[in-house]
Amino acid sequence: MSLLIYGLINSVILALYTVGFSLTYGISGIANFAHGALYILSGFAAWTFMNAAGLPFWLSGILAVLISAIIGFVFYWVLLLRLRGIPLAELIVTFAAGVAILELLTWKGFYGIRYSLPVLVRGGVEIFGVGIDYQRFIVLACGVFLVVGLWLFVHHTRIGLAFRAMAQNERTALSIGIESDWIGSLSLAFGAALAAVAAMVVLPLGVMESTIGYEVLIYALAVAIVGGLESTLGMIAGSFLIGYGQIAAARYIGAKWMIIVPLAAIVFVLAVRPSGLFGKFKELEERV
Amino acid sequence: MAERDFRKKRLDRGIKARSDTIFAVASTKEILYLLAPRFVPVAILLLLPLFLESYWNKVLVYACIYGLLALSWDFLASCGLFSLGQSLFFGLGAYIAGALNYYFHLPTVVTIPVATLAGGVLCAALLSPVMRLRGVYFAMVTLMLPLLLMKVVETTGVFGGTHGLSSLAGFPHEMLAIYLAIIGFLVCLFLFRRIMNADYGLILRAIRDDDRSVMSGGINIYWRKSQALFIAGAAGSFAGALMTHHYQFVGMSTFALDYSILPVAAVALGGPGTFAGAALGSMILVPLSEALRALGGLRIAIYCGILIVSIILLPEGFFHYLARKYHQFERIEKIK
Amino acid sequence: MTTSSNEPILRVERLKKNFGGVLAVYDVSFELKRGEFLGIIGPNGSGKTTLVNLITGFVRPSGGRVLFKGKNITGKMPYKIADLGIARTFQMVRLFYNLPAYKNLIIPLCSSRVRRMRGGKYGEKDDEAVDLLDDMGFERDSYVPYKQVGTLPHGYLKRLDLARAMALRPELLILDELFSGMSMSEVASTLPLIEKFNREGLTIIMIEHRLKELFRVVDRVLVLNFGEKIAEGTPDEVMAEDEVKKAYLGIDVEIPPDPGTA
Amino acid sequence: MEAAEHTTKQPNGAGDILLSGKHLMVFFENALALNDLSIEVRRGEIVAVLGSNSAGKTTLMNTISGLIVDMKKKEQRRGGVRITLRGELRYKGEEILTLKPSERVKRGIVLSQERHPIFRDSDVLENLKIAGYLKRAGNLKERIQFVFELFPVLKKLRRRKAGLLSGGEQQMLAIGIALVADPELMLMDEPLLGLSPLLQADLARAIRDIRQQGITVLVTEQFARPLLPVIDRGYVVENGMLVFAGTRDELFDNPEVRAAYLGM
Amino acid sequence: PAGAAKPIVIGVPTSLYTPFGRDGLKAVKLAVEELNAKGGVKVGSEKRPLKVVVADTRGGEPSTPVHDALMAYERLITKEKPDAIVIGAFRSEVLIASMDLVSKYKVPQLGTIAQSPGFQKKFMKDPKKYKYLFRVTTDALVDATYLNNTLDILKNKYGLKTAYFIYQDTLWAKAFSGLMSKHCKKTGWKQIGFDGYAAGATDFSPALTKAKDEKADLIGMVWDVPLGAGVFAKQYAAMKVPALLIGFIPPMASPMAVKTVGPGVEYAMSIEFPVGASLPLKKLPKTVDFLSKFKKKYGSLPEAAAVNSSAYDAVFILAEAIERAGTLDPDKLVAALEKTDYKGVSGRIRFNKQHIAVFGTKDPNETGVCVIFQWQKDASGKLRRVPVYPDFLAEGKIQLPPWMKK
Ligand SMILES: Nc1ncnc2c1ncn2[C@@H]1O[C@H](COP(=O)(O)OP(=O)(O)OP(=O)(O)O)[C@@H](O)[C@H]1O
Ligand SMILES: Nc1ncnc2c1ncn2[C@@H]1O[C@H](COP(=O)(O)OP(=O)(O)OP(=O)(O)O)[C@@H](O)[C@H]1O
Ligand SMILES: [Mg+2]
Ligand SMILES: [Mg+2]
Repeated sequence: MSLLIYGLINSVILALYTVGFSLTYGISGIANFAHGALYILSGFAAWTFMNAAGLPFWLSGILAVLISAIIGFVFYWVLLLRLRGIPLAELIVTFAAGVAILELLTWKGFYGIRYSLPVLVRGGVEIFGVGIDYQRFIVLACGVFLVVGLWLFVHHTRIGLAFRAMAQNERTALSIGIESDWIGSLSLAFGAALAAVAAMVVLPLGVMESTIGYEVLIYALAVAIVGGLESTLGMIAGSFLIGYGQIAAARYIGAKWMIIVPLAAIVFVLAVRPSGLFGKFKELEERV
Repeated sequence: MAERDFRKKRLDRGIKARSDTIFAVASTKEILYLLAPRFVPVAILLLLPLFLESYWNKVLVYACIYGLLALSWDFLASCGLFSLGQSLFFGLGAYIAGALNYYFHLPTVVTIPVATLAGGVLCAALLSPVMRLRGVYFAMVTLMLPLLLMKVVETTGVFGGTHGLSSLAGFPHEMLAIYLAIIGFLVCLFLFRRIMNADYGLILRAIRDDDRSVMSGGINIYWRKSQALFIAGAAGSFAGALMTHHYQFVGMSTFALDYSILPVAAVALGGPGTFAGAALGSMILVPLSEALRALGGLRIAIYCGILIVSIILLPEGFFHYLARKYHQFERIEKIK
Repeated sequence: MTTSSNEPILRVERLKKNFGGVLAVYDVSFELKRGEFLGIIGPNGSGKTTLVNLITGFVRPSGGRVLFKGKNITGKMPYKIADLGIARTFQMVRLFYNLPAYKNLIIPLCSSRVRRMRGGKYGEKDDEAVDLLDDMGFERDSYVPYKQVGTLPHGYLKRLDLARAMALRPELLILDELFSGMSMSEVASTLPLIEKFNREGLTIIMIEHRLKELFRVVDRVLVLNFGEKIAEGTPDEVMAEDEVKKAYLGIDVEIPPDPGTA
Repeated sequence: MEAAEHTTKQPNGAGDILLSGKHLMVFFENALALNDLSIEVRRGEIVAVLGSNSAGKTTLMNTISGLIVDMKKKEQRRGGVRITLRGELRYKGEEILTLKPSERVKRGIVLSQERHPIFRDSDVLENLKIAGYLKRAGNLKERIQFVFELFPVLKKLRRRKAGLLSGGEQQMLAIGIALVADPELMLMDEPLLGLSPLLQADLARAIRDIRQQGITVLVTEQFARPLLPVIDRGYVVENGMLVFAGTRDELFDNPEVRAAYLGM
Repeated sequence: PAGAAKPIVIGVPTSLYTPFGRDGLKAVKLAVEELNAKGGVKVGSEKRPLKVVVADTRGGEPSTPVHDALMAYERLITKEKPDAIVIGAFRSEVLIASMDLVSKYKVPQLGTIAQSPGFQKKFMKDPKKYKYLFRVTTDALVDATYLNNTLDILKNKYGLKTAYFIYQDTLWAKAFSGLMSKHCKKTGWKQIGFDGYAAGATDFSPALTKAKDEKADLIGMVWDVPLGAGVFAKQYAAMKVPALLIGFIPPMASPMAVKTVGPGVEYAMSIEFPVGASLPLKKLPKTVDFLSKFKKKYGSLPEAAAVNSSAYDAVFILAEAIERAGTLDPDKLVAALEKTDYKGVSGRIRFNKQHIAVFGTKDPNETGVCVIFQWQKDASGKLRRVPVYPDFLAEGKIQLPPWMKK
């Protein structure tokens, strides 16, 4: 039973890590390798607001999300504008920006054991004999909300459709009046904001340090790829596969295999289904 | 209104136009024009170790090692395999050399060539199941594979686990290591350029552009890709083996992200597709990183900053920019 | 049709392909004799391209067989099939845009098929490529063979694609809408070329929406509709069938002028 | 040159000048793609631009729709091919040569690009919905309905991923997308490419229907016979230069044009 | 004037990313300041000031390239020409790989962080070559002895029976907790598991559920990277596992634990190795002295409950040896270092044949010592760390949580 429940929670956490990354990628085709850095940056931003400015957590959280979104937005106009369409340069620049952020954080001393965000509600309950804290429920709710919200947003709102258009064919999107740079920068802002939201609910589960940034990036990549890069359904499937895989591996093989599972899953899934579980890329690409 | 009647025009330098058809090379000036950009850097590189102090020579080795990885990246990229896992090649070579030396006490003259070849084969074998992948997907798998191997080493404790293998055989003389690195680097550079300009490379490049179309030309693209993986893998493995013996140590951190990302950064900085760009990029990046070491804590952040700024300013890459300036000039022209 | 003395070069037997629920090709069978010139027509989305993809291995059939020179080639990889001697062009041209035109031909010239046909040796590939282009109407002394493909006009690309297919020295050539996007004069100059190939013994399948030109050259026409073969025969026979008319008609339909403008 | 100045007699029913380009010049680096080209479209007309390969038709369409401005910007950012634009382009009297594409779409200029670039990963219906980006809900449904009436095949395929459609089906969709975007001036770049004869005729009829809805149409083709019955005027472009301009009948009567672009 | 004398350069190549490295550096600077205030160190007849130069070997994760750390090391040695090195590498593999480097350049090194037993092994292979290397801090063997003794007390006096061990999957931590696990097996504990987790693990529910389901009385845990440890600490508190926590978990051992982990730390027990790293002990005035100086200079106690006092001591040991040797010549300095007998914050420090400081459990006047403490509520209800073992340092008794009393 606890396997089921904690597997679910783990999966949702992974989905939360990924949501922002895959949104940005799906829209503007930019693999934002600074995703993990933004995640942890917003955590530290919230910490700073709380501890230096004495704001309550919820307010700090909102501010952190805003800041993250703004950074994402600025990223686009400052870093990526000139590089659109050169994936190599985009990748290196976002990655370098991410590393720079993480290094700056480390340099500022945001590394160690003193940083952590408070949980919203302390305590927990027991369900089916499994103890769960309330924070994990919040994570669960938030994850479901975001994923469903994202899907609805992308498929059923004007901006969402414009996002999808941009992702697929920029030139055609332009010719029906969609502004590529505007949408592109929005996509980064949204992705960054989602990273921050994830940080606000997931980080209170543990302590914070700058290296989490890399961790989150790797997980986000893993999930996105296993699922297929451009599909929400794939993202869910990917996070469940890896999420449950990890917990099950920890339980039945040995805990140290936990980290190997997602990596092995990627390699395996891609070898068998080259565009991820739900990706249609390959099929489209091979249509001659 | 006046300025609207003018536009900038790019033109090839006369000397380029003349020396493009190599048969027409006549004057020493033209020969110089053609050869200088190739020979001057090579000569500098070969003479440099004689003038540098030991620490900077180490840096030079480091630069050549990253250069090799960058070249191997560029080679793969030329046939459409965008890898984010040069550290896979690097680490495999490093471990093969290290293990051969540690467990069987083989000397460096054996371990390095064996590691180079076996590393290449192993890379091709490991990546062959995912060769069908394209673009990001291939990149991601290659990004994950070294991490996976690193975790495997960590978890199972093979090859010394987290501690790695140390006290391996070193080079009898510092200079040997340095020249081995430089020559390996130069050989790769010119060999890769040669390969890519031959018909063999043409097919690889065509695979990048459109593999369906290559298939319809009756070419077995998977076999070609495996060969490319072998070549690139061998170059990377050579770098790894060299590093292992240079530092007399091999550990799981040879699979670290740094060895994957830095070469790509070097290529992005220098400009992809020409190998010269990759080489130039690593010759800029690595010394830069070392020069910044004096800055202490902020080093990596500043380094990233410089990288970002230079890529934004010259998205096409240093090399392409220089080459254009070398071969072309601009002038204002009036529109009739 | 089937004569034991004249073994067909290509035999398609009850070929089927469905993509999920979509029946793209359904139960299509036909035979092709060596040296024959077959046209395939059909409305948009009737499965013509899919049929070509099935034969050339780019798509795996869900049922049926393809026999080439009596050998079963169903589901083989495209490069294997190409190696056996089936060359094709693409509806949306797929060339190498960063290469000079003649370099595009080097790729098939590097294949093992060409080496075999030359008796185990490769020739001077560059020269051979330029020669081939010369035959194709891109003159050796003009700039065209040496220009980057990306900067060439679209009609040229179509012809270049044809040249590339021919470089493989195929026994069966499949042309998928070669003429779409070509100007009148280009069509006029390409058509005799194709006829010449056919006269020289090349078997050709040609998919085309430009019927007038198509009917001038083909021996036989196959009509597809909704993935099914609805007719087969000489152009005149086929065009006489009601079903074909209904599905495909509109050859030279003249629209009455707009009353507003006339 | 003369042809450029030459104003043809107006077919009845044509209104004021909607679009006028004067002395348009486009350089790709040092290559001249449009050379001093002047063109004029009146409200309610169907105008064809005929030209063989690389005559500059697409460049002209991109210039009018503004895509070239975007291309220029992108190339500039990464130091690639330098694009230079010169001349005058007026739409309803307003100078638009340097306007962003999205601004032009807002003003009613919509382009259906050549060789059907559609949104491959979305299904057909979503493609059409996306096209309604600038249209607030309202008559989006109606417009999609109109497209479905025009191309009944699309209605059947509305749940299929656009990237999987056949060449001709994609072409229909590309035109459909432009139609949903509610153009006032619709630019069609080689719309007949890859369509079956039946559909070519249908499309020609459709273009007339479109005009009936008050949309002005500028269409390019290499092979214009299927369109001939519906066009009012035509321009012939070669090597980026205007070589002939005239009404439908004038085009039809010119032996060279007949041979080169009408296949007769 | 002392200012004119050429300073003695102390190199500090370490992982500034880890709290251990950062706090250690602070401790070194504190010691240097103290010595310089007294005019410096006497070399022969001349008093010379000390100077600290730092090289960052970056992260503590096994995935940070060793080569890069070695480059930093080598740059420090060749460019700054330090007369001695203190603190040294954080990661065992870097320490081991750097041993060749250090002996090549003949720089005496007093390592205070990395505790790998690989050090001794490699040292013994060629004691002549590696003689420049010393270690001033404890190692896993000593640490485990402290914990094992505490386990005995818990079993015999408090009746705990079932144990479960979790460790961070690195050699050091595995060896450490392995010693505890072995001890338990020998002394009749029921052991329900011995599980390794990757350093960056983000979910411990499998372990905690297991502990809960199989009714473990005690969870033994060894972990040195803050990340996973923090998640564990919080999850342990949240899941209300009725088992006593003991081991080495930085976020729970840190003075800041109440803030980071929350009230869940109550009853958690941890080792501090050696004494004086962050917990002032009434019975060892030197620790109080060191930590109050530290707090005065830096505003708060060290974050990490380990090895800081060693770094502080190392500087004094070095200074003393220099004065005894009367020269900075490495070989003579090494000879003097070998004869070290210094009473510092962490106890009495002498080196054994393997150049490792001797630690014990008996008497701080004989060897270096460690301490085990528990988070307990004081009279005012504030959570404090109370030393509970060994007896000569204890200020209170071990308390069992109320939910565990049967
Ligand atoms: N990979 C695929 N997945 C799903 N449907 C497909 C796929 N490939 C083709 N189809 C469908 O199969 C049908 C036949 O397509 P095909 O491309 O063969 O048509 P065609 O006859 O070549 O048409 P056109 O003349 O327009 O090129 C179309 O309706 C198309 O949408
Ligand atoms: N992006 C570009 N870079 C360089 N040259 C270009 C570019 N686009 C077009 N050209 C050049 O501009 C000229 C006109 O091309 P354009 O595409 O407008 O012709 P077209 O009439 O549409 O031809 P097609 O029938 O092939 O569609 C050609 O000579 C072409 O080489
Ligand atoms: Mg087709
Ligand atoms: Mg065109």
